[in-house]
Amino acid sequence: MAKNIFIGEILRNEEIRPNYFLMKVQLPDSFDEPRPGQFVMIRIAGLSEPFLGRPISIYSYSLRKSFVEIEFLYRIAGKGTQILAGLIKSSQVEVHGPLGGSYEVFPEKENIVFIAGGIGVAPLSLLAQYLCKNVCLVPSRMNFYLGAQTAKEIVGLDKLTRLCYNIQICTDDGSQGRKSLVTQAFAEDIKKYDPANTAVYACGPKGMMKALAGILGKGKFACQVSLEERMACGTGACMGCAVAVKDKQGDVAYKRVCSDGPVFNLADVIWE
Amino acid sequence: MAKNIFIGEILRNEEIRPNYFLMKVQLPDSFDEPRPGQFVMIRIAGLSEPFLGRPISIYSYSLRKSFVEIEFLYRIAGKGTQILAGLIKSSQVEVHGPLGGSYEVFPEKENIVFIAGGIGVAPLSLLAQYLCKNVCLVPSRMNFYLGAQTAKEIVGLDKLTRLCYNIQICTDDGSQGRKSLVTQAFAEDIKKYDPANTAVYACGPKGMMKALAGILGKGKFACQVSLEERMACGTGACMGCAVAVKDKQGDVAYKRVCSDGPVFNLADVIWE
Amino acid sequence: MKAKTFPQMAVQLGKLSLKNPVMTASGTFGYGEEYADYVDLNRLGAIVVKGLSLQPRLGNPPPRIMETAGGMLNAIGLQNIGVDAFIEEKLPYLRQYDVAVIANIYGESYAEYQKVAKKLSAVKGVHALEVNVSCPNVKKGGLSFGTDPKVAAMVTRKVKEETDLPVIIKLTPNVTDIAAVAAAVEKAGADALSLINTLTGMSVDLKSRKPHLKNITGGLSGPAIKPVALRMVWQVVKRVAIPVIGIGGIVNAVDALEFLMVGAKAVQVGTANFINPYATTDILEGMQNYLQDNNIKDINKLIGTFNAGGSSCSG
Amino acid sequence: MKAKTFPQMAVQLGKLSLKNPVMTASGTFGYGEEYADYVDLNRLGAIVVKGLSLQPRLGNPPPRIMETAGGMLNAIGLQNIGVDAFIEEKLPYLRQYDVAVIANIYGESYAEYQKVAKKLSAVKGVHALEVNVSCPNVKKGGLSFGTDPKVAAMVTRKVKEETDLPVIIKLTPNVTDIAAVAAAVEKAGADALSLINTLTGMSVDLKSRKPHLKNITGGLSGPAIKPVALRMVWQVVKRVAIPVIGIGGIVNAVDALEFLMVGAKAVQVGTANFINPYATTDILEGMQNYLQDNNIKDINKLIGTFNAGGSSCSG
Ligand SMILES: Cc1cc2nc3c(=O)[nH]c(=O)nc-3n(C[C@H](O)[C@H](O)[C@H](O)COP(=O)(O)OP(=O)(O)OC[C@H]3O[C@@H](n4cnc5c(N)ncnc54)[C@H](O)[C@@H]3O)c2cc1C
Ligand SMILES: Cc1cc2nc3c(=O)[nH]c(=O)nc-3n(C[C@H](O)[C@H](O)[C@H](O)COP(=O)(O)OP(=O)(O)OC[C@H]3O[C@@H](n4cnc5c(N)ncnc54)[C@H](O)[C@@H]3O)c2cc1C
Ligand SMILES: Cc1cc2nc3c(=O)[nH]c(=O)nc-3n(C[C@H](O)[C@H](O)[C@H](O)COP(=O)(O)O)c2cc1C
Ligand SMILES: Cc1cc2nc3c(=O)[nH]c(=O)nc-3n(C[C@H](O)[C@H](O)[C@H](O)COP(=O)(O)O)c2cc1C
Ligand code: FES
Ligand code: FES
Repeated sequence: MAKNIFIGEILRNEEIRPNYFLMKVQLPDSFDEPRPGQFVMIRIAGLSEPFLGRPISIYSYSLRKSFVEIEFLYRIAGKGTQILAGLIKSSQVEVHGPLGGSYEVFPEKENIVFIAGGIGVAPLSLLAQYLCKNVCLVPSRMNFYLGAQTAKEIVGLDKLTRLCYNIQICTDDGSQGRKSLVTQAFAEDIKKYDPANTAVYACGPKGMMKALAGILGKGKFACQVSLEERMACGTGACMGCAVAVKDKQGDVAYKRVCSDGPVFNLADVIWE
Repeated sequence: MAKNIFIGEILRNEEIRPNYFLMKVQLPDSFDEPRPGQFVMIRIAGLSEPFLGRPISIYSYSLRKSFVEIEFLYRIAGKGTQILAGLIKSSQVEVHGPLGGSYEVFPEKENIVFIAGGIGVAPLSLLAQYLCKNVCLVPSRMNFYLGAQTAKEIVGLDKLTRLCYNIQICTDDGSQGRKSLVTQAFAEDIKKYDPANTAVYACGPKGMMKALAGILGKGKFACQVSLEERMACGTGACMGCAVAVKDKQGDVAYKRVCSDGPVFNLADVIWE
Repeated sequence: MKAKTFPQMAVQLGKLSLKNPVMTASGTFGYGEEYADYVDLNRLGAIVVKGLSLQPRLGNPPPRIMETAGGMLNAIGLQNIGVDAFIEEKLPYLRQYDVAVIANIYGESYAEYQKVAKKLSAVKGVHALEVNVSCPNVKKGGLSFGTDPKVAAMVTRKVKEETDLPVIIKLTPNVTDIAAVAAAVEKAGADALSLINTLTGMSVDLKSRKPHLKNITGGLSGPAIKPVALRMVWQVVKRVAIPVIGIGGIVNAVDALEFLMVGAKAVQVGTANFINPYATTDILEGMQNYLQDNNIKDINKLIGTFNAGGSSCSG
Repeated sequence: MKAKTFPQMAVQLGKLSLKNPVMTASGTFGYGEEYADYVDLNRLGAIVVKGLSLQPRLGNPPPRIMETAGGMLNAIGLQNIGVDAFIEEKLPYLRQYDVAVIANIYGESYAEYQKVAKKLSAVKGVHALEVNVSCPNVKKGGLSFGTDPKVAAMVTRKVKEETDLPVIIKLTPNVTDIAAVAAAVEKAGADALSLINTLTGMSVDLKSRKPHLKNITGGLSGPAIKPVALRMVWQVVKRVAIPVIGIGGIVNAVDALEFLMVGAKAVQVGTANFINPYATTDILEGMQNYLQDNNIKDINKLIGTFNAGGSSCSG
């Protein structure tokens, strides 16, 4: 029997930018080392509100002597995240995970491109961390495009600067980095990358990923994206977290973000 | 407009006996001085569970320099009180009150008799405190009969010993005080009291009060009792907290514990 | 708050003009005076009083209420002082206020409904009748009137015969097809509809093996029933042309605005009063703030703006 | 725990023998394997699999779920792999376990129900059929089969013609008189009943003015509906002689025992699995502990012991 539901203790839960929070949770060391892209369902221990857990990506993982520390980077989107944000140090949370599949890594590829919009930086940051740890000489091959509406929504940079040499920051209003959409910045660089020798990873709002799909064209670049959808079970049982993707025959099929994903090939995703 | 809903801060919430708790809450000094017998509806600030407030008697009241401290003595009876018991110091509670009517006092009467079963000591204790403060020479005239199943359920004694000279403790198993029902102990003393010159106050389980009604007979003693019933509004609007009493014509009427009570004349109460 | 930007809150329910769409739900606000210490009654859109019957009613034996997940059960059994005592003892108090008073009425026969309606129509200070055809707590009548479209239509017709006041029929959710009942009642002449009344539920005590309510079953209200209420309001609004009043689990301004968006012309606040006696005016203020923040100058501009077409895929 | 005091948990639902009364609710436990990492499937009374249709079903476009007070709405649209793929791909897995497998079936016509029933009756490893006549999410069929006693009875008869397996009819709560539907279905030959399916509800987003579910309405489940479920089980148990399976908002052992006390012979655990994947076995253990603590040697001694007579006045 899997035992992947844990009571964790909040070590830190800080508003690092208006409406953006960094939460650090201590868990027993039986919490499995997450693969990049995986997430947890988080609830407040003993509380019936929010009723369902909320899916949150694992942003970092550290194995300490006799316990594990994981971090979450999250944005207040509604009631559930609002309640999370109100938790103080030492509060207890119920953490179910790690759940879902992970990004496929290609250690042999020359270029690794990350494209993150807003809070989408969270799972990509764990991926970058993983690559640095497991693939040698990778920092110089990693190119991180990080976008947000304004400087206020640029989060996760402190960790990234320790991982990647090449970080491009874009804001819609130019308040930090370039004044451009993050997809635009990448599009301008696209010729620098050989499709056959480049792995692209993206996570962000639907609009961003849709735009990216247009830019990448018909499958020349292999691009993996993390998708989000409301979840109930997180384990593949309820069919609640469906997204439309092309199946092998090219027909529409509804796949489960929680167990078929959250990582999908961008080329397979059907946008509304 | 009345402003009698307050956010209070828990100063103390301790298990003084197995399943019995003493909670001290700090409130703004605009919280009215309660009359003995009054209660509050208490909820956990910002939480939707328990959904409804729970009625709890005011056990003590102290006006400090710029705030008020009140105490509650309560017993874990179910979900709501269980959740209350789990609150730690500094947690916030929503306190609606003081609510309800109060005991009528008769400063001129020679004997004041209190009969409390278990947690029923709470409102009677506030009454004793009130009488000590407002009626001179009263401690010697107060006779407190305090009963419970075992010594473990005898609560509130520390405060009482500072108020009354004459305290009789009874337990069903004799583990503290006399081995007898508290109503029995009173019945044995009854001849000491002149009905015309005695005020009897009682609060406790239904069985105790029913027995007392039998002992006191047909109205020779004036006896006021605090009743309990589940509540929703606490303000007289929902008709949820009904108890059957005799109306002036002697017919059955359903009165509201929250606003017609919680104090009733024992002689009027209709027991099932 | 500048007067200039203060949003227009008045709504019109047929002949009935309300200052704003926030009403109290019958049975949860007493006869008004129970909340007068908390709420300036003049600020309410309307006060719907506790259900009135021809004779005073004793109500059900206790226990009468029980908390449930996100809601509560009640089996008050329509305890009330009767229509005559209401007119004599309670109405004069309410007349002091500049607020629409809606009398919720209840009968165990067509004749009883008619008599209560007639009495209330003969006095000053009652602005509309709300006909409870749905109370699930009383064995006779109650449930049956509201669950059969034909019977519900007949009650409507009978009450309309006795009164010139606007007649609001309050529908029960304990039916297979609420829109069918709504349509029948509209055809019978109802001026407006209010929904939903409580869902019939039950709660039991494992230890004693007994029901928590002496009446065994009771009416479920509160946030737990909001999704059902919203669905029914939407179904009814699509079906009828008369104004609809939304009720069920409304505890804050967003809840209230959701009902209006879906097509209700006004809302009633029930169980929320118990957990927050200021609920009605808190909701009113919240609605005003929302309109201001979103630059909506008239509440009517929001009513019925729901776009069922389907949401764009979230997140 | 001494073997001697270990309570007897087996229950008999007509021809269907169950190790214990704890089953999974259809649609909330996948095809079993999704929870095999969490729960020893051998310990369950029965596994009811996700609703199966003749053809694979794509399901509804997202968003499909939304949280509500004390519950959730879903409009999955019965996405499933179809009865043939179930038999080929999922059933062999389930056959490895010593657990009763109940196939929940769904059709858009009598003929479809019959075909699905026939296919499942021809293979090994299916122990009973649960007929969903109540899914509110699919426009065609779904709701109407279960809301009309005559139609529900006809489905029952049609399915019975095609199978020797015990046939459980799963009732919808979205009706005026569930006991009437239950009685009709019993007369038509149903071996057992299960109830309740979800209450139809709706949730909307004020900001976008759109529904939270693409399908607009969805089925409400979870603790919020428990009082309604308990009431309906009680009403049905009083009316029929065949065994009843209680469903709705069960999240812990006390909830489950309450349904049994009221008269259900078994229970199904649904939404609770989502918030606690160990819910089924946690509930089973909790029930066993309760029986031991209260010195009840056989779970059947608790079933139907509810004393509706009225509670003694509390506190
Ligand atoms: C695999 C996965 C990983 C995620 N990782 C992160 C993360 O690391 N940090 C972070 O801040 N957020 C993350 N999210 C999104 C996060 O789950 C939602 O923001 C959260 O569930 C919203 O809950 P709420 O109660 O605050 O908002 P609600 O009140 O439930 O909704 C507010 C708004 O958010 C939308 N929404 C609700 N749930 C989701 C969801 N699961 N996905 C997308 N949109 C949703 C609603 O449609 C609504 O518009 C992730 C989602 C998934 C599926
Ligand atoms: C005016 C008043 C003053 C009170 N003062 C105190 C006090 O000072 N200290 C204290 O410990 N308790 C007091 N009570 C009782 C207290 O309100 C209940 O014990 C509490 O509401 C139970 O809530 P629960 O959720 O824990 O239990 P529940 O799960 O709701 O119920 C557990 C058991 O208690 C019974 N019960 C529930 N509510 C009440 C109620 N309001 N009155 C009586 N029985 C009830 C139920 O029927 C059930 O048998 C008072 C009650 C009233 C009406
Ligand atoms: C304690 C109580 C008493 C009620 N009494 C009545 C009544 O007398 N007449 C009536 O039509 N509805 C009555 N109702 C139903 C409410 O008016 C309302 O329709 C229902 O509670 C749903 O709204 P809510 O969820 O906001 O409470 C009562 C509800 C409660 C909780
Ligand atoms: C996500 C989800 C999917 C469901 N799918 C089905 C189904 O396919 N067939 C069916 O008969 N009931 C289905 N149901 C209803 C449940 O089996 C159950 O009757 C209902 O959820 C009430 O129980 P609960 O409150 O314990 O969840 C589904 C419920 C949920 C929440
Ligand atoms: S959340 Fe249940 S299948 Fe994905
Ligand atoms: S609790 Fe509402 S009338 Fe007493």
